[in-house]
Amino acid sequence: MEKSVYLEMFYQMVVIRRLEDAAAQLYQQGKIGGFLHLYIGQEAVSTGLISPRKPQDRVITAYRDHGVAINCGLSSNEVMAELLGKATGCTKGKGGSMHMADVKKNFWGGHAIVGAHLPLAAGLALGDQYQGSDGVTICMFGDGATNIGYFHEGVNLSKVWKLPVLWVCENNLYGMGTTVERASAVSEIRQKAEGYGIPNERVDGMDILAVRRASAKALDYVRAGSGPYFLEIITYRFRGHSMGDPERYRQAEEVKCWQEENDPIGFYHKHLVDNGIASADELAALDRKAAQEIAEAVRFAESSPEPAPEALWEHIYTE
Amino acid sequence: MEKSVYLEMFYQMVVIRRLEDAAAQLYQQGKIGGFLHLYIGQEAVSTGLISPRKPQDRVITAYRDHGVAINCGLSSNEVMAELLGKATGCTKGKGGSMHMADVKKNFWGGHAIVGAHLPLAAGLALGDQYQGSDGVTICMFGDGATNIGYFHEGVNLSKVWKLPVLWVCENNLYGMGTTVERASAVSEIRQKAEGYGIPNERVDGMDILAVRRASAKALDYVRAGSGPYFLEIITYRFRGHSMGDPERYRQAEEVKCWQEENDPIGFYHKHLVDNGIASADELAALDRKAAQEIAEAVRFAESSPEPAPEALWEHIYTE
Amino acid sequence: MPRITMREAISQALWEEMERDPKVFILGEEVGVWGGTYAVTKGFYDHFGEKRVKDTPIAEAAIIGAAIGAAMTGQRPVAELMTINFAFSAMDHIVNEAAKLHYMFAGQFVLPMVIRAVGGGGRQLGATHSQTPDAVFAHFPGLKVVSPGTPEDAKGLLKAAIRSDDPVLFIEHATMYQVRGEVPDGDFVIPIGKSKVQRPGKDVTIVTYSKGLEISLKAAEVLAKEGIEVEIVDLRSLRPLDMEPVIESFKKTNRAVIVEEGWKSYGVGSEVAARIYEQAFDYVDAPVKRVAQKEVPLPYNRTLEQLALPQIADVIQAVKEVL
Amino acid sequence: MPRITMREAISQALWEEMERDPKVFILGEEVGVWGGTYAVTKGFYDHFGEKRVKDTPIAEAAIIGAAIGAAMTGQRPVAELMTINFAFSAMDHIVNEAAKLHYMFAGQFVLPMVIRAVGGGGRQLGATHSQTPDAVFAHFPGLKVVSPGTPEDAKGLLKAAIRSDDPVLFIEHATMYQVRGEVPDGDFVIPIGKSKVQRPGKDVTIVTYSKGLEISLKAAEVLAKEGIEVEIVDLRSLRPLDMEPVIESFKKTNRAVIVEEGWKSYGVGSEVAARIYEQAFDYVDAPVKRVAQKEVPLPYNRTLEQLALPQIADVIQAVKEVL
Ligand SMILES: Cc1ncc(C[n+]2csc(CCOP(=O)(O)OP(=O)(O)O)c2C)c(N)n1
Ligand SMILES: Cc1ncc(C[n+]2csc(CCOP(=O)(O)OP(=O)(O)O)c2C)c(N)n1
Ligand SMILES: [Mg+2]
Ligand SMILES: [Mg+2]
Repeated sequence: MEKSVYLEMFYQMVVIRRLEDAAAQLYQQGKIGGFLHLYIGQEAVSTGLISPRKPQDRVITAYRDHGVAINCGLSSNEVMAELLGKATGCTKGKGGSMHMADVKKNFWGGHAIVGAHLPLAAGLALGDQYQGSDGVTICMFGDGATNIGYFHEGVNLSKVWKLPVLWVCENNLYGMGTTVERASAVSEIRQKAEGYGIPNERVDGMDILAVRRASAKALDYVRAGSGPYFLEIITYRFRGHSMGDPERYRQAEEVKCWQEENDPIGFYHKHLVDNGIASADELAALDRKAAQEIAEAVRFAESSPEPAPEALWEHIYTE
Repeated sequence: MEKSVYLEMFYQMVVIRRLEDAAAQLYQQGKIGGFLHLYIGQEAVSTGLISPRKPQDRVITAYRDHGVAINCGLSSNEVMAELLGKATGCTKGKGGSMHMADVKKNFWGGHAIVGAHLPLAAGLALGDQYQGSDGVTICMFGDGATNIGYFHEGVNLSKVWKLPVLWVCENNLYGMGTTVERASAVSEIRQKAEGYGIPNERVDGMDILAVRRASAKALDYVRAGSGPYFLEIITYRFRGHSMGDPERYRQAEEVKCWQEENDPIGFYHKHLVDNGIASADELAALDRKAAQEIAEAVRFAESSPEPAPEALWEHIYTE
Repeated sequence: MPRITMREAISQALWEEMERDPKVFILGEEVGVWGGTYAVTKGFYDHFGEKRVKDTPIAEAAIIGAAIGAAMTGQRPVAELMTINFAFSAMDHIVNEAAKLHYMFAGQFVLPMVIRAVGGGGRQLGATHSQTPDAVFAHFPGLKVVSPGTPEDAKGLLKAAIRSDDPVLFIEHATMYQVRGEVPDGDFVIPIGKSKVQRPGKDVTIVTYSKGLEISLKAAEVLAKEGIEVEIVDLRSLRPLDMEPVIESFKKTNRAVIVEEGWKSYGVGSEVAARIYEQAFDYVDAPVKRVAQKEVPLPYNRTLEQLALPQIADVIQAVKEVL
Repeated sequence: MPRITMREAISQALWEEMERDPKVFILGEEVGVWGGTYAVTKGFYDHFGEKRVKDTPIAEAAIIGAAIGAAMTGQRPVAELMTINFAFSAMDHIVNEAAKLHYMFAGQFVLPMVIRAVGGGGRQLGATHSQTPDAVFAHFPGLKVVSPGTPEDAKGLLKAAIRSDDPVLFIEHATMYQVRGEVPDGDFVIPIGKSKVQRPGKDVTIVTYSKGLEISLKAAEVLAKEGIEVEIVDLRSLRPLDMEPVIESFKKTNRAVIVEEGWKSYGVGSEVAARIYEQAFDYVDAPVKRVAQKEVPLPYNRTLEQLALPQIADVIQAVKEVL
């Protein structure tokens, strides 16, 4: 792999981290409203996953979507502006944190109803299949989402119709305050794929290179017309589910332990330096650049205009 | 097993067969309205399944429920009267063919929305678990029903909460006109249970004794507090999905082949005679008795009163 | 003009649109090999093939969800829900996804899709299979809700729905497939969102749609013999709801009866009545009457079921009461 | 009488009913360990234990389905839907099962269950998470739909709901948990299906409920300073819908404004307006006005969202228009 790819992935991860940190602050200042689901701790998942995709590959995810947006190539300006509900946001202030998208970047949105986007993903893939495209639809969802009926219906359909979908469960061990064990019949989510006869793999989501490898392999498989593939990626959410989570469901030590011993950025940093792929200085420079980018994004977002009142009436229908 | 049990099962099967034949005629005469889903060909499934149940075991099924009603101990009079929408029917003409029930017989109904009764079954079992009863909820559903989200949510919950449910998929190879392969990711439905870590078994549903054995074993397992169990019972529907099915989806020969070579009543008849459990004469006598019972049921139903107009306003609320 | 049935009209619209535009495809339970449980898509599977006539698993959320996704990629899916009662099993996808995605993502996603669903009671199918919950869906902005009452409208409106870039819920009535009417030959489109006077009259305005039109027309004949000339305005679409022809008629008759098959409370009649008062207050000579279904889950027994459903006699009586 | 918040009132009702009747239990997403996403069940898990405070998977159909099944066995489940928007993911179980089983099986099944759901907009949660679709549920006979506007009513009505043998959908408003009001100590029950005059007046009748009550009360204060005395009738329950106090008030004022947070078309106001005209036609001095949400999916941006939601100023203006 080219060095630039290594560095690009590192850069995306630190951009996401800094973006989320800034967002948390803006939320506390009352500048962001609604729910705010941070991606801190999970950066390696979507960064590694999306890194090997081709331009024709679609991405669709749940409400924890800021990082995914960045990985899909949305600018931090338009992501931050969306968080502030500005007209310059990627969905013009209409969608907010949970509903980012950019069709031109083949990012088909964050979706806020748990699991509801899985049937949509099947439909996106159906569109590709119908049109004879070799694009793959990458559909991300949480561990908690695998318990809702939409998961079952979407995944089953994908297998019956041999749809080009890559199903990706981000297993961060909790759906809000509920552990996988308390909500799911099987604690290895991967095992669910067996019930649909879909090939699958469990991956360490704190190791971005492992994620990237698994993703590349899975994308190849699906692109070849072999039908759906299923990845379970183990990760951890370093912050509350959304802002204001009392976090009574887990011990502070557990969180601390992950943060200190299993930080995906720290892990990757060490890997890059230890293997002589990049120097600590280079990486520090990238981090500074990311900090600047996010500072600029905040400035951009804060100084952007509110949507015009008429926007209320736009986009209800196309006509 | 006592001879009386053997004979009782035979008797129930022929009662069901004759009841369904009579119902088909009454439907053609316009005396039964709505949908009418006959159980002909599948008699061994519910007869064998319900035979070993204890009084505290609940039964719940889909709209193909006449046979199940008989097996649960409802009289053919009240079943037939319900088909004719009479006040003497088991649900007083309100429910019709798809909605038979008798709480006193622990029969919790036929349910017409595909799969929707699976979460209800989980709830019935939850009630038993809460109350410390050792009753098992037997929940029957079709192969087609295993593709809807309700299946997933109900089955998953049963495992997470270790509920005393016996899940029973009657795989008659088709959901209306769609083969299992064209609708389900896996053609062995049993495999779906693996996705929930639920012990399971595939059974020949044309062999009533095999069904009975599997049921008894499964009921023991669940009753012991080990959580849910899953049976896939292979069977075949000898008639159309409902009355008026054009049956374009299968060859007449396929149906004929099953009817002639794999009739559950014929199979059982042969077994009873071959093994000296009962004589052909004894069985013929039982069949005659069944014919009389059904003739009487038709008379009863036809001469029963219509519900009073005031019944329209009864049972909307309890108060 | 040929007289064809509602079934033929709907079937023709689908067929012609599929011939015209390769992006159009059909998906749903039993739409293919079986030919549609109401035989609307009979012959389609053989002619258009498996790719364009897709039998689905029994999984309503997946049917609508997949239609949404495919529409987002530029296809024009026509998803069939075997009956509208099963729309509740796809409710989230209809009201939270189909109705909202275009708006929520600031116009980036376009959903040129149709959901066909068969509604209505009167066939002894019992409470879960006999509903007319049209008002429920019409409540949601972002969705268009169409329900024709004549073969001509069925054909022209379904074509419009398929060509619309917005999600359209197209509700057919299970007992009206045999209704016959004149339908122009060949291609024609009737714009969605225009109510229509289906029968001119001067004494009372009947506002109705779908099955209500059928019984209102019959009631009108009886009333005509008694010298009462009702004018019947067919809404045809519940969202957008076009009140103009209703108000115009009402300003002439000053009396209105609203006829719908669904339950009365929070139904179509409530909205239409409220708007008549809002828009023609000074023309009201008598309280607007609503004829609708009795508020009970529909029973199986035929007599009870018919007791609950609105009847021709109910319409006649209501008209006389407002006179 | 102590002044407590809506949250405390609801919490107390649940707690007291659970203490009183061991058949009552709670199930839902995050009701246990987390303590309820709106902190309504905080402390319940520790006190009542896992058996009676059950965290569920994210599976709304299973939550409602399991509640129905448990209720059929004689338990009295209180199922919490984290928000009413997720009720669409359990729609079939709410409207096709809970609302119909008692009727369809001729009274054999009894469903003493409550579905608690949090509704309403105003918190920048976007289109899928901000709905007030109360009228949609109220359309279905067999269901009772309750939505309180004061802490006292919340407590008394929730107790009634839990003790009712019928399925009750109990809708709370997300922005009203901090609203304070006087609530009698100890056990009391307010019967479901009785509207209530929450503020006496003589000039205009405001008919409202839930969040609408809050903004109507504020509007009333402003109007009072200008010498306009509105009478506010709180519906409290949408099904059964008690029009008696509404009509009584209207016969006095001859003018009405209906205030609701949901969309206007096919909403609560439509039904109430239609009934006012039906039941008090001779008393109408001015067209009844409806104040409701603009018919758009609610946007995230705060300014746009507030533009769409009904405001105190809208109520004031509507009152002046009917005068
Ligand atoms: C149908 C539905 N039910 C409930 C919710 C509320 N909710 C939002 S996120 C969430 C937890 C999801 O957990 P998981 O899928 O593991 O994703 P994570 O938040 O861990 O990324 C819940 C219950 C919802 N948005 N949609
Ligand atoms: C949610 C829902 N979708 C569709 C239907 C229509 N429908 C009734 S029975 C049936 C087929 C069910 O097949 P299966 O589960 O295999 O049961 P079988 O009829 O073979 O016994 C369908 C599609 C329904 N009743 N409910
Ligand atoms: Mg999670
Ligand atoms: Mg089947």
